[in-house]
Amino acid sequence: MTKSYDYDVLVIGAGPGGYHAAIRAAQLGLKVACAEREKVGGVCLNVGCIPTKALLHAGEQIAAARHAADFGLTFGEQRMDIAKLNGWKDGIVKKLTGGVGALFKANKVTHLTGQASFVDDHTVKVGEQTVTAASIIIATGSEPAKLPGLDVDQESIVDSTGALVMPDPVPARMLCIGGGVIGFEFAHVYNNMGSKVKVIEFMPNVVPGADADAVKEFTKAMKKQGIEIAVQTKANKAEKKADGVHVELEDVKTGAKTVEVFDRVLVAVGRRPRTDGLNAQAAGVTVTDRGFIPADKQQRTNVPHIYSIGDVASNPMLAHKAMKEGLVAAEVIAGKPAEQDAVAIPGVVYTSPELAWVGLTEQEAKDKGYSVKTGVFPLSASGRAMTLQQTDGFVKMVVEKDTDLLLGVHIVGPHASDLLGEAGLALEMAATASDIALTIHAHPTLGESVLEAAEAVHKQAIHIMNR
Amino acid sequence: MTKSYDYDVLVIGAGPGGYHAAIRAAQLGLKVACAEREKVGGVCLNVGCIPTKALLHAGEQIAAARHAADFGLTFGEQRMDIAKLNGWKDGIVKKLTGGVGALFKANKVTHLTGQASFVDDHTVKVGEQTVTAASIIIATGSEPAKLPGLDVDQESIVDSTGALVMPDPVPARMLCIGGGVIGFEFAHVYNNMGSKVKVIEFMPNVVPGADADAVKEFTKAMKKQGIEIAVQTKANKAEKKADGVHVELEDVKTGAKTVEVFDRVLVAVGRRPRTDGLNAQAAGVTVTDRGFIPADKQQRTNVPHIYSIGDVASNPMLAHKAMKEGLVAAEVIAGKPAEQDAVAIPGVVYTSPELAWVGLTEQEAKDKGYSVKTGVFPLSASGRAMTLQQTDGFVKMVVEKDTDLLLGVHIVGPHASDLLGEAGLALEMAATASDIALTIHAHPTLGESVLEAAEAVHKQAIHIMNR
Amino acid sequence: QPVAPAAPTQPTRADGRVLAVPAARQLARELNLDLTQVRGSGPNGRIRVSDVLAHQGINQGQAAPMQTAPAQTAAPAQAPA
Ligand SMILES: Cc1cc2nc3c(=O)[nH]c(=O)nc-3n(C[C@H](O)[C@H](O)[C@H](O)COP(=O)(O)OP(=O)(O)OC[C@H]3O[C@@H](n4cnc5c(N)ncnc54)[C@H](O)[C@@H]3O)c2cc1C
Ligand SMILES: Cc1cc2nc3c(=O)[nH]c(=O)nc-3n(C[C@H](O)[C@H](O)[C@H](O)COP(=O)(O)OP(=O)(O)OC[C@H]3O[C@@H](n4cnc5c(N)ncnc54)[C@H](O)[C@@H]3O)c2cc1C
Repeated sequence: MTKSYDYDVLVIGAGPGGYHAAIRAAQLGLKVACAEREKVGGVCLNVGCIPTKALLHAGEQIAAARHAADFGLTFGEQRMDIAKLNGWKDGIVKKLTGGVGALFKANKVTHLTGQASFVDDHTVKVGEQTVTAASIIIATGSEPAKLPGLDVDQESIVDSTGALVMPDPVPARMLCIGGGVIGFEFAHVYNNMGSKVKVIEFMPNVVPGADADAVKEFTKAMKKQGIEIAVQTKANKAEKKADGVHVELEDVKTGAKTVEVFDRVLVAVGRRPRTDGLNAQAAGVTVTDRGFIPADKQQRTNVPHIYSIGDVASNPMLAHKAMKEGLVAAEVIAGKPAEQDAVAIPGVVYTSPELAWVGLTEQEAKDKGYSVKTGVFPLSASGRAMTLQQTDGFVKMVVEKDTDLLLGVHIVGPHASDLLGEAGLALEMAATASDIALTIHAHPTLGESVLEAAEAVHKQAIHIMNR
Repeated sequence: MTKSYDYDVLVIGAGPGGYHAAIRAAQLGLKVACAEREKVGGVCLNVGCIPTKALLHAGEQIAAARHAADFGLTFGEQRMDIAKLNGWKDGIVKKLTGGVGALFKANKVTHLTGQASFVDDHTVKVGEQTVTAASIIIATGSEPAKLPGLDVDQESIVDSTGALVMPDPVPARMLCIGGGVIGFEFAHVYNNMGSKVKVIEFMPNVVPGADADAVKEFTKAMKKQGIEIAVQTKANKAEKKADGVHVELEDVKTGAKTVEVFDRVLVAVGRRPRTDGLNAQAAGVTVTDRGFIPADKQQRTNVPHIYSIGDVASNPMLAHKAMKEGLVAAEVIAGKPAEQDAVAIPGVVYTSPELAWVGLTEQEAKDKGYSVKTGVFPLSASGRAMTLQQTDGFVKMVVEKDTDLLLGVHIVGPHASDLLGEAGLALEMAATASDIALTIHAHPTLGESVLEAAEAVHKQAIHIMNR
Repeated sequence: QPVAPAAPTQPTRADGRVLAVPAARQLARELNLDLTQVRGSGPNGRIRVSDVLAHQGINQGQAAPMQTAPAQTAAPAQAPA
């Protein structure tokens, strides 16, 4: 790289996209700096993926203790120390973000603290200092979208960041506005902690992007656990009163309005790319109307030595997509022929049961012109699921009719996200349903249900009748 | 098939091997009978895979309740209703065996009750009736091996079947003779139920067949949970006295003998093929000295129209191997080109953490002449493992040096058996470590540790330093 | 049921996807090779690393016995342990 720059690579943002890019670039021998105005780890480690999973686990343990009565294990009075819960969750976050800091040091990535702002296409002001770099990676992520009429105060009306701090006492009545991944994960947490939870969704279906049958099975399980779900419903405004937050809800089809009262309201209506203060135009980098900084398969923006990755680059806004794109950008800068060529990007709702999928939904496959066959295996027929006391759910496989090529896998059930490993690899390897069906899966495992779904595609599952 | 036989196929034994064979043969249009002298489902459903997993789950919930204090969830007095525990476990078994019975009916498999005994190579006496079949599949399974000097009474000295009935009160001191899969699963159950457990193993290493590093990590975790492990130790004899079972233990290296006292002693020193009363010689079928009825890749015995599958055919004695062989035999009989051509047969110890592997250990790969490279990723660096409160363990990948071909995957950790799905498919598809490393794995999942182990093979893992 | 392997065809599909395993895609990029020009030997014309090497006329003897190695690893599973 040219000697005249301070760094070979400057990464803006130390979220999962940014820190992956920085570490990989350093592994490849480049001189790297990473600018971060808040905390390393970004949304994901600090106020996203990790703390939600911690709270979900805690909530599930409460539910598990209740279900233990089925096999004879009962407990006396149960106590939840909310301060300890929040502290435990924060401890995990601290450990992981500390880990990223340590990895920066060990990999000799210079960590610059402060707001990054472009001066020109090779020069960036970070806090008080100005640095230059041959290549620059924009990894500034995203932030919660706002909803007019519902002003987030992080107390009674919260976004996902506020919702991560469990209040004491736990709110008796909780409203989640938005039936996407984040809405349902918090609904599940609060429901297990004892709140009466309602989820509303503007669209006719919750968890957009997931397979319709899977969403149906998932919704059934959530309702069974006591979560109320109202689709085609929107929240118009909220008013804080002594007895709680009065929210005006509107039935989108009929226009009928009602007011309901909640102790906590979560606004989780999506996320938007974050470019505030970045001054991208100084570098000549294109920012779309919706705030994205688009990139090609090598993660290059319209300015060839400036790259964009993660949430700020495109949907879906998922950490593993950001990570992949971070690695691609770093490798491309190092002269490697990397490309974001993923066949499919998995999605997961980490509730219990989990909803997890990778590849095309049945509808998407049909829309793309595929002739499709499917196979479904219900967990109620899985011995392993029975021993885990978790038989709600299924594995559904979407396969191209003539070629047997796997197109998508949709799972509702315990450990569904762990089963995605096989499904994702299968899609990337262009595997057929037969490849999966002919592979021995250990008994008794949940993975056998993936095998059986593949067999079901051929009407040859063993533990169900194939119709 | 020839009209002169009562059935196209007679399957002897309705364990996992037998019932898979019977159902697949029926799916392929054959007229099938299945003879069983005890209960459908065989060892696996009745006294093997399934009831052990039920008890393991129950035990793990006790441990989980204890660990819940870490995040602030505490319980008052805990009560375990042992009768209810045994009943719950039996209920799962009943549901699954009932399911197999129903599948037999629905697939029109005739279920014959009674001891099967060959009359000639096409004729078998089953209980009081005599039936003929064009093809016969022997799936008579295995039974616990005996240990001289330790007479099983299924009360204070038990084999795996006796150990499945949890006594009330739970034994204070428990000895597991045999540090294999079964020995450790019971050790884990009883330890979680409150017993003080000791495991002894004759060989220098426990869990033979597993990777040495993985066994070390696994052993560490078991000891941390309070299980005492003594290798190169054997039990010579036992004497029942008022204060318990007095067992003479011998240090195999020094010959030093000690006597220890236990409330329950489990003999789990292996299993042997089961051919008693089968009268295989009447059909001209070869039975080896050790009692196996060997088969070729199409599961044919020395008598071409008689097949042998599952535990009675060969090691490893595992249900998923029996199932695969059952399907192969049925398909071969139906004229399909099936073959038991598995690259690898997975193995799992369903403790917590689990120990799970598929493919070659590092040592096996070296012994076979492979030039080997490995990658290890510790779960202590996994965010998902932290949120699950289970960071003991790792993923280790064994790869051929020049080709990057995956040879084996060895996992110690939570849900390790679920992660085997990806590992097993990768091996069957002749995947390389790069194939896994380039595949997006959802965040935050345990599957990311599989990805990171693959990256570690290339010294490019992100969340650890690569040395 | 094993699906009969399709005759190796040009793996161009309606949706434009080229069926190739990740490592083969990576190798093709390293060789600056258009994967649609490569004959895949797997089901549906799936391209593996060995197919890319074969297309380049690269001797697969020592460096990349991607197809022979699996056969070697198959052996242990068969032998009763
Ligand atoms: C509640 C919640 C749960 C989630 N759960 C999951 C999940 O389970 N799985 C999953 O895959 N995804 C999940 N996500 C999404 C995931 O967090 C994001 O996709 C991911 O964090 C995006 O990574 P990123 O690197 O693109 O950006 P971010 O994580 O947003 O990081 C961007 C970083 O850049 C910094 N920054 C921004 N602008 C500047 C600037 N001008 N100068 C300096 N620094 C700047 C920010 O401070 C931030 O640290 C969740 C999100 C939320 C909110
Ligand atoms: C405690 C324990 C835990 C285990 N856990 C696991 C595990 O987690 N995973 C795993 O893969 N494996 C496990 N196994 C091993 C697994 O149970 C066996 O590998 C599997 O059951 C073998 O299946 P099979 O069909 O060959 O024989 P079996 O299951 O032994 O079935 C044979 C059947 O044939 C019947 N039979 C025998 N002789 C005759 C005759 N002459 N006439 C009529 N009927 C006859 C028997 O009654 C029996 O029902 C475990 C075993 C034990 C003991």
